[in-house]
Amino acid sequence: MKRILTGLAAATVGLAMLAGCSGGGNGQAQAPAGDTINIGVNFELSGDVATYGQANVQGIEMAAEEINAAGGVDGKQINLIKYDTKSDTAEATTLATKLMTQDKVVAVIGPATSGATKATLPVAGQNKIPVISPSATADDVTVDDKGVKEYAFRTCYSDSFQGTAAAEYAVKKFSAKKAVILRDSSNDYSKGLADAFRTTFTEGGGEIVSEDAYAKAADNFNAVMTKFKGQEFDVIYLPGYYTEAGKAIKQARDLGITQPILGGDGFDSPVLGEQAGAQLKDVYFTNHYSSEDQDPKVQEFITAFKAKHNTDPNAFNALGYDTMKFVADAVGRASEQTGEGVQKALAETKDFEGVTGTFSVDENHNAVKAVVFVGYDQGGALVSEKG
Amino acid sequence: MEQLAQQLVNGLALGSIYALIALGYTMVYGIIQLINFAHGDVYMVGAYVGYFCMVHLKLGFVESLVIAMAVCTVLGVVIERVAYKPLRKSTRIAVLITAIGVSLLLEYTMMFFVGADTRTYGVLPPFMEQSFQFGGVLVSMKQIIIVGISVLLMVVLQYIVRRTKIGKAMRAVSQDADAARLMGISVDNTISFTFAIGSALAGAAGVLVGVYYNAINPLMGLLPGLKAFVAAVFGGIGLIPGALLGGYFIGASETLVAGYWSSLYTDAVVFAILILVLVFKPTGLLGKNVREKV
Amino acid sequence: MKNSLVRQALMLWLPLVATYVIVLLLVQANIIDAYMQVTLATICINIVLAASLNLITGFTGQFSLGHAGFMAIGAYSTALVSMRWDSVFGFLGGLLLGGVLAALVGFLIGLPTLRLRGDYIAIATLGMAEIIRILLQNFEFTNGAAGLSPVPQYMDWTWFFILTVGSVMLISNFIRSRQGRDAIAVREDEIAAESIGVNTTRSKVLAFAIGAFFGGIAGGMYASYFYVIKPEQFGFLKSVDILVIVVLGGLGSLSGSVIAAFLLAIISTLLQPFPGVRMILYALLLIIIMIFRPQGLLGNRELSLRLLPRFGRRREAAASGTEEA
Amino acid sequence: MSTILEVTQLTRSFGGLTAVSNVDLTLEQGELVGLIGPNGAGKTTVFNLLTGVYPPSSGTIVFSSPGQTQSLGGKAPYAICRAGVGRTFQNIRLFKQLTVLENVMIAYQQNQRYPLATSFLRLPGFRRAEDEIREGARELLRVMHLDHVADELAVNLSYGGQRHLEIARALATRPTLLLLDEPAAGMNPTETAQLTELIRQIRHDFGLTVLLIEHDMSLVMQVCERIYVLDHGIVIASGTPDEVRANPRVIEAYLGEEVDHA
Repeated sequence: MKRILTGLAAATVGLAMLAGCSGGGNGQAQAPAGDTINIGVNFELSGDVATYGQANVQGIEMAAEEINAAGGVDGKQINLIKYDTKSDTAEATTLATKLMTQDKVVAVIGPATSGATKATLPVAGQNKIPVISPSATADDVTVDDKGVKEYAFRTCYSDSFQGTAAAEYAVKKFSAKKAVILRDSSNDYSKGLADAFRTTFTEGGGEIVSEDAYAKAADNFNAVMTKFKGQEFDVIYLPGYYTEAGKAIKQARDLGITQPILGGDGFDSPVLGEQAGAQLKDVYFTNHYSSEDQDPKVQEFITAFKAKHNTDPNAFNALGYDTMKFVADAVGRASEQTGEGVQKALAETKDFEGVTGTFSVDENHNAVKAVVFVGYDQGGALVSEKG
Repeated sequence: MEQLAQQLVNGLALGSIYALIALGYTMVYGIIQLINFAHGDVYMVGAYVGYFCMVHLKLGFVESLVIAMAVCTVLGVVIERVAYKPLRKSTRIAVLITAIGVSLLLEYTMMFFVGADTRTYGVLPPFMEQSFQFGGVLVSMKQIIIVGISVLLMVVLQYIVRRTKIGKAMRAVSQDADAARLMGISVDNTISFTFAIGSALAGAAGVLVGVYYNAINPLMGLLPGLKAFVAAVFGGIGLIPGALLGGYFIGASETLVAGYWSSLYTDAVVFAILILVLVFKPTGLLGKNVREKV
Repeated sequence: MKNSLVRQALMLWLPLVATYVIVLLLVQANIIDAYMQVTLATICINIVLAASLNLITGFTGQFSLGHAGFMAIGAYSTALVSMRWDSVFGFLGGLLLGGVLAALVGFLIGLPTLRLRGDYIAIATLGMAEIIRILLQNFEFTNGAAGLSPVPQYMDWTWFFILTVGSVMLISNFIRSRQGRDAIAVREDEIAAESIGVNTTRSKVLAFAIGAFFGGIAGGMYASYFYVIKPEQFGFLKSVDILVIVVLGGLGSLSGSVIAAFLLAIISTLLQPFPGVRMILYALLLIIIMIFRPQGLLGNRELSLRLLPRFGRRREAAASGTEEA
Repeated sequence: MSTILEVTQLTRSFGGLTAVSNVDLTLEQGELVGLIGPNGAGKTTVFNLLTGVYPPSSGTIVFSSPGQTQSLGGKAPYAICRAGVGRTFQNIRLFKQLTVLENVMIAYQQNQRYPLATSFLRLPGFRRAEDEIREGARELLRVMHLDHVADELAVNLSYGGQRHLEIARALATRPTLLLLDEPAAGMNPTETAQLTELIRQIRHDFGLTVLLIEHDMSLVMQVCERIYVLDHGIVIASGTPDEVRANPRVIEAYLGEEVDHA
C-alpha cells in the first residue's frame, strides 16, 4: 500500500512536470502569430523507416525555403515545426496531437507511411486540421467504408492505381502471360501493389506462377531467385523499395535471370542504380516523372536538389517537395488561415503543377495524375513512356 | 539437386558473415557474460568505414578491409572502457541496458552524419565481379572472397586463442576471472583485448557484407546482430567452434527455407529451431552442462 | 484491528479516487489538454507493460526479452474482436481474450523454456516474440504488414484509470501473497527454494503467465486507443523499451516501474523539440543513467526486493507490533 | 523404533568420477546420526542425492513418514521436501535480500496453501492465512533465537545467525527428517556449544530424526548417537562415537587432517 501511495505521489509530481515542460515545450522559435504560418512536419526521422521520412523532409524543407525566399505565402513566412515519430505509430498520433493542439498549426504534413498516417487521422478529424501525406499509398488512407476522410489528403498514387498500371503495362509491352511476384512482407505498400497487380493480371487472363516475399532490410535474394529461376515466366513484379530492390535485381541478374523486372515508384532512387550497377537492365517501374522530362519545373528541381544534397532526388524527395508546395498553394487560396479553411482549399485543388505531375484532388482526396513508366532497357539506357 | 547445391553455396557465404559476427558475441559473452547488443552496430560502423575508404578515398579492397578492422578495434576497446568497465560490478542486466544504449548511440550518431538512406559501395574492381560455373552451380568471386577471408580470420583467431599468451589469458579469464587475477593476469587488459578482436572481426564482416550486397545503412546491424547472437547460442555460447557451427547452420537454414518454402518464414524458422535447441540441449549443440555447486 | 483495516482501506482508496476525479475535472476543463491526454495514455500503457514485465524479470528473476510478443497478442485480439463487435462488450471481451491468449502462449512457451538458465530464457523469449510478429505479418486475418485499422477507440481516462490501477494492484497483491513470495524465492536462490518445497518450475511458469496476461491487457489498451496496429510495432525494440522502463525504475520495484514510466514520458517530451538528435540524446542518457545508477532509480532497497521500503516497515512494526500493511 | 530412512547401494558418478559409491545407510526414528569424513569424501553429495538435487546413478532411497513409505530416488527436490525431508546448506543459501521473517515464511507457507484467486483479490481468508503463516514463522524464529532480528535482511545477519536461520527455514517445512550440512562451520566454541544444545532441543521438541554433517569433531562426538564415516565416496566405518574413534581406518583417513580433534 505504501508503494501504491508512493506511486501516486510520483504520478502527481510527474503530471505536474509534464504540464510544466509541455507548456513551454515548443523548442522551435516561433515568430509572433500573424507574420508566419505554422505547418507541422510529423515524420519518421529515426527508427525502421527513417529512410522514407528523412527523404520526404528533405523535399519539404527545400520547398519551404524556396517559398520563404520568394516572399512566403501572402507575405507570410512558412514556419515548419518538425517532430520525429521514431517510426512508431503511437508516437505519430501523440505528435500530431501536439502539433494540432499546442503548436497551432494549420496543416500537418506526414507521416510518410500509411499506417502512421492513418493513426493520426482521427486526431485530425477531432481538431479539424488537415493531414497531408506525401507517400502514404494504402487505398484506405483517404477513404474507408464510411466514405472519404474529410481531413486526409495525399500527393502520391494509391496502391491499387500503381499495381493496376503495372499489370496493364506488363501485358501491353511484354505480352506477359505468366508472372512471378516478389514482395516485401514487412510493408503494406508492397502488399497493396502486389494485390492490385495480381488482380488485374489474372483478370486479363494472365497467371501468377509463383509468389514470394522477403522481410525488410533483407540482403540475401539468392535463395528466392534461385527458386524462381527454375520456373517459367515472362516478368517479375517486384513491388518494393529501392533499398531491397536494387539488391534483388542485381542478384537476379547475377544468377542469370533475364526476364524483365517491373516495380513501382519505390524504385525511384539513385541507390537502385548504384546497387544494381551494370546489372540494371530490362527494369521498368511506374513513376511520377522521369528525370529525362524536359519540363523546366522538373529540371530546376533536380538541379536545385543536387546542388543542396549532392545526389539525385528520389521519389520521396520529389513527393515531399510537391506536398509542401501543394499545401502552401492551398494556404494561399484558403479563405481563412485555419485548418478548416486549408482543408477546403486543398479539396478544391485543380491542376496543381508539381514536379511529380500536374494533378487535381478528386472526391476521395487522392491526387489524380498521369503515370509515367520509367525504365532501363536491355542495354541499361534510361527510357520513359507516358502511361 | 543443382538447386540444393546452389542454395548451399549461398548459405555458405551468408553463414561466414554470421559466423564472423557471432565470434565477437561469443567471446565477449564467454569472458564477461554480457550480451553485447552493440556488437551488430560495430559491424555497421565497419561497413561504413569500408564504404568511406573505397568510395571516397578510392582505396583498394584489402586496404579498406584492414582499415575498417583497425577502426573497429579501437571502437570496440573504447566502448568497453567507457561504457562497460564502470559497470563491471553491477548486475548483468544493467550492463545489458548500457549495451542497448551504446547500440542506439552508434546507430543514430551514424545516421546523424550520413542520413538514413542506403549507401552503395559503387563499382567494384572487375576481378571481384567474376563468377564461375561449377556444373550448373554459380559461384561468384565475391562469395569465394567472403568465405576465404572468413576462414583465414578464423584460423588466425584460433591461433591467437590457442597459442599466444594473451589467448591463454583470455581462456583463463573466461574460466575464472578471480583465479586469473591471482595468477597475475591483467583481467582488464584481457577483456579489452577480447573486445578488440571481436570488433575487428565484426568490422571485417561489415566490409564483406558491403561488398557482397552493395548496400549499407545505419540500422543494418540490428537484425544480423540478433541472428549472429542466435548463432552463438545455437552452437553453445562462449565457445568459438560453437559460433562457427551456429553461423553456418543459420546461414544454410535461412537459404534453404527461403529456397524450398518461403522467405516469409526464414526468420521464424530460425527462431523456432533456436527454441527447440534450447529446450532439448540448453547449452547449445557443442556446450557442456555446467553443474552448479551446491 | 478493525479500525486499522478501515483506515488502511481509506488510505488506499481515498487518494486513488481523488486522483481519478481531479484528473477527470482537469481534462474537462482542458487544463490537461489533448496532447497531455495522449501522453498520459502512453504512460498508463507503459506502467502496465513495465509492471507485468517486472513481475517476470524483477520479481521472479526470469530475464525476458519478448514482452512485446504478449503485447501484440493482446492488441490483435482486442482489435479483431472489437472491430467485429463494435461495442464496449466487444472491447472488454477482446481485452480479456487477449490477456488469456497471451497467458496461454506464455504458459506454453514458459513450460519448456523456463527450466533454462538466465540468458537462455532471454533468447528463447526473444525468439518467441519474433515468431509472433512474423506470424502476424503473414496471416491473412491479421491483414499482414498493413495491420488493423481503424480499431474502435474505447479507451478513455476512466478505462485507463481502472485498467492501470487494477493491473498494478492485482500484480502487487500477487507479489505480496504466498505465490508471489515463492516467485521471489526462486529469484533469490532457486536451489534453496526447491529445498524448502517450492515447485520452482510451477512458480516461474505461473509468474510468466500472469506477466504475459497483463502484457496482453496493455496491448489491448494500446490497440483500443491508438486506432492502428501493425506487426512492426511489436518488434524487438519494443521489448527493449519495456525492459528499459523496468530496469530504470528498479528491478523488483513496482513503484519504480511507475515512476520510470512517467520519467521516460517526460524525457521523451523534452527531447521532442530536437528531432534530429532525439535518439542520440536518449541513448546517451540511457548510458549515463546506467553508469551512475545501475540499480535503477529506486536504488538498492527496492531493488533488493523488500516488500516494503525498509524504514516504513520498521516504523510500522514498532508502532503496531505484528502489524504489517 | 522404526526405520525412517533406508539407503541401499547409493551411487553417483559425474563423468568419470564416482563421488559416492555403494553407500548403505539406515536411520531409525528419532536418532541423531553424524556423517563425517575428510574433505571431498562425498558427504555433501550424499545430502544432494537424498534431497533430489542430483538423481542417483544407481541405488535406492526409501523414506518412511507416518502412514507412507516411498522411494525418493529421482524425485524433484521440492517433492522430497514435501515428503518430510528438510535440509540446510554448507555454503549457506538464504534468500539474502529478503528479511529473516520472510525467509522462514516462504518455507512455512508451503504447508499453508490458499488459492490464487485469494491472493489476487484479497478474498476473505487471505489475512487469516497470512497471519497464520507469519505467526508460525515467528514462533520458529523464537525457537532459533532469531526473533529480535526478524525484520533484518538475511544478508545482514552474522555468520552464526545465518546458520541459525537456515535451520529455522528448514524446520518451517515441518520435516520428520532433518539434514544439517555443517551447521557449526565458522562458529566459535561458545556458539558451537549453544548450537549443540539447540539441535538436541529441536530434535526433542519437533520429534525429528537428524542426520548431521560436521567437521567439528567435538560437536559430532558429543551429540551423535551413531556415526557414519565416508572416505572417497565409500562408507569406511559406522557405529557409536567410541567405536568410530577407535577404528584404525578412520584414523588413517583422517591422518594429517584434524587428528587432534579425533
